[in-house]
Amino acid sequence: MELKNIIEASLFAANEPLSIVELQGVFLLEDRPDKHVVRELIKEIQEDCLPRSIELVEVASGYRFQVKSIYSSWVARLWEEKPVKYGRALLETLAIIAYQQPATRGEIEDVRGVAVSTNIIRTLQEREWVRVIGHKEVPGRPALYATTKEFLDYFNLQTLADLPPLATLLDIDLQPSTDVQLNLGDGTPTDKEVI
Amino acid sequence: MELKNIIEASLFAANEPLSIVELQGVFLLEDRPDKHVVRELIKEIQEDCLPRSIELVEVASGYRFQVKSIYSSWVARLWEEKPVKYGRALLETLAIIAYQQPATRGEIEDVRGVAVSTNIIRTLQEREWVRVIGHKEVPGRPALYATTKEFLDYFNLQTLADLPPLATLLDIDLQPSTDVQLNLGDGTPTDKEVI
Amino acid sequence: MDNSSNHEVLIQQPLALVEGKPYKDLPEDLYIPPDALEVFLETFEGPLDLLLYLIKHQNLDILDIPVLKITQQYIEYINLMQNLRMELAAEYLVMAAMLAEIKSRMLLPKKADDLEDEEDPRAELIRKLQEYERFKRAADDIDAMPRLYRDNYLATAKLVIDKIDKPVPDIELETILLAFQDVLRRAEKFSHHQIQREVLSVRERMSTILLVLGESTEEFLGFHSFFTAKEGRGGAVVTFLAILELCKEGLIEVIQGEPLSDVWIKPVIE
Repeated sequence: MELKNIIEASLFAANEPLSIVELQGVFLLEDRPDKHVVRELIKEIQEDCLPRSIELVEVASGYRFQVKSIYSSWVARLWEEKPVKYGRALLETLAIIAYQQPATRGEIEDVRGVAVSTNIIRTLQEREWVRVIGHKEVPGRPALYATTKEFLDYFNLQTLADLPPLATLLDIDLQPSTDVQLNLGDGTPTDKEVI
Repeated sequence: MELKNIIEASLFAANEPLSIVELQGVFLLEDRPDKHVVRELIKEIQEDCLPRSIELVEVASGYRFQVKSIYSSWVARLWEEKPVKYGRALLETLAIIAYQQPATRGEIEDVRGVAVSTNIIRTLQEREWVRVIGHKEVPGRPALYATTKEFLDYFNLQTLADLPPLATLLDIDLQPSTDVQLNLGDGTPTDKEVI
Repeated sequence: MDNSSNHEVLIQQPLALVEGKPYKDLPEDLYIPPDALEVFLETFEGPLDLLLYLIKHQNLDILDIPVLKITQQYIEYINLMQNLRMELAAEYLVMAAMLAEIKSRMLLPKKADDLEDEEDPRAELIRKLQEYERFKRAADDIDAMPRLYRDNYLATAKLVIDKIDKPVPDIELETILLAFQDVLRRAEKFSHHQIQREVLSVRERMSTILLVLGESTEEFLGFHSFFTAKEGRGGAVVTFLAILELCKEGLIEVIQGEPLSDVWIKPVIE
């Protein structure tokens, strides 16, 4: 029972399919179950799901829980509503990638002085504004991010060179609105920065 | 049965807590269940979970499925990187905001006796644990910080009242100085000579 | 202050009488090897934290702090730090001044008629210490609370449908520029966050080169594959600069068989 629940818990918690080997990996060596055992338990979990809203399916890279397709039309309505607003952190990250590309996450963090959340990078990738174009050959091989053609298209730019150059950007008065001005110089966070 | 499964499926698919109203929203108007019905079904789902690896918990912004914490140590092995550790400065700042909200930066600094770094406030805002809810009507109009629903969600709380109670302040009832006999030894006249 | 001689004086006679008991030994935690001091200071969240440590470590009652003794220890730390020319946060000095003030006020003989309404000079300090301590504890409590992705994990199931019309927010280029301006101004305050003022078209070309290399099945690609004749001399120059930059950052290798022959580019793989 415990074995089965641990496997079930892992499949629910992982955000991606898990292979049999990965499932074995959640156990310490001394009580790691055999492959056959894991496979058997997966079968049991699959049977348990029969009357329920989800199913445990095997895809190319392993097993994952998915919502049974008969329920997808309801569930999809969760996303039909309001778009989320982009936060300050996302905008800044995007700006740094645009100007400093190709840039690693560490480089972005260096400029911003704050850690960059995985969610932000994922959102930018999902929107297809940013993509990984390679890995830097330093320990850890961090991904190198760059902007895409879709990014240029969205903002009606021919090339990145159409963005104002860095040297002049600081001197441009982008928005005369006083309250924006106030909040630029001193780095004091204001409501505007809340995501 | 179908109603219950649709609710269950929605809770599994959403990556965030869902409120009763949001759960009602997945149904078309003509077959939208009553609030009581949704609440009743949630209770049933919670009971269904008893023998399983997961539980349906209520946090500030609604209901969400999570892995029962008894399985956390196994599940944690799915991720190579260790969860972020927050520094004391950040936690103290967060604690002051959580218990004294709305609080200005100056008030936080008063309690801690040191300047609060902009980075800490920024990090708290980016984690969406803290946001600006207004400005104090004193010179400089400092921002007033408060915690968010996301903060409560993250820490598995339904309301601020669920926070562990703050230690009570003891009455200060000072006895006449007890250390009058101190021999300072550094040339300062001792108390004996003075009093 | 000359620390060594000061220590000697302190050690020879009872240091203090704390709640009636003579105190002979120098608290062990007072002397810290100089190289550890920096680490030591970093573990404190400020002067209140340091004071609390001094008080707690000697099992003193926060409501009845022997101000003179604590002041002396505190100032000794400050002196040690200054002797080491450590950069001391101003707050530590402010606290030292405050302690010195309390100390001097306590030493002053009081007039009988002041006694009633004048607050004990320690009261304010004790209030601050208590207030800080309760939030320090609250911070520990918060840290100990079960937390998502550390103690709790979401249980999710994937929704597989062809396409969710997930609405995405519109943003204007100006918003991004503003955000960048903000980062720049912030970064300018720190000299070590120098942002290189490079020509954007070079940056863009750097991305393109890496992208083309990544997607190519060939081991090497010639210099010419990265720009078109249509781009003319400008294209060649930008490509050349981008290649130099990538080379400098160790992202590509440049190989030339013989002088004046074509230049070949390959991505660096460990």
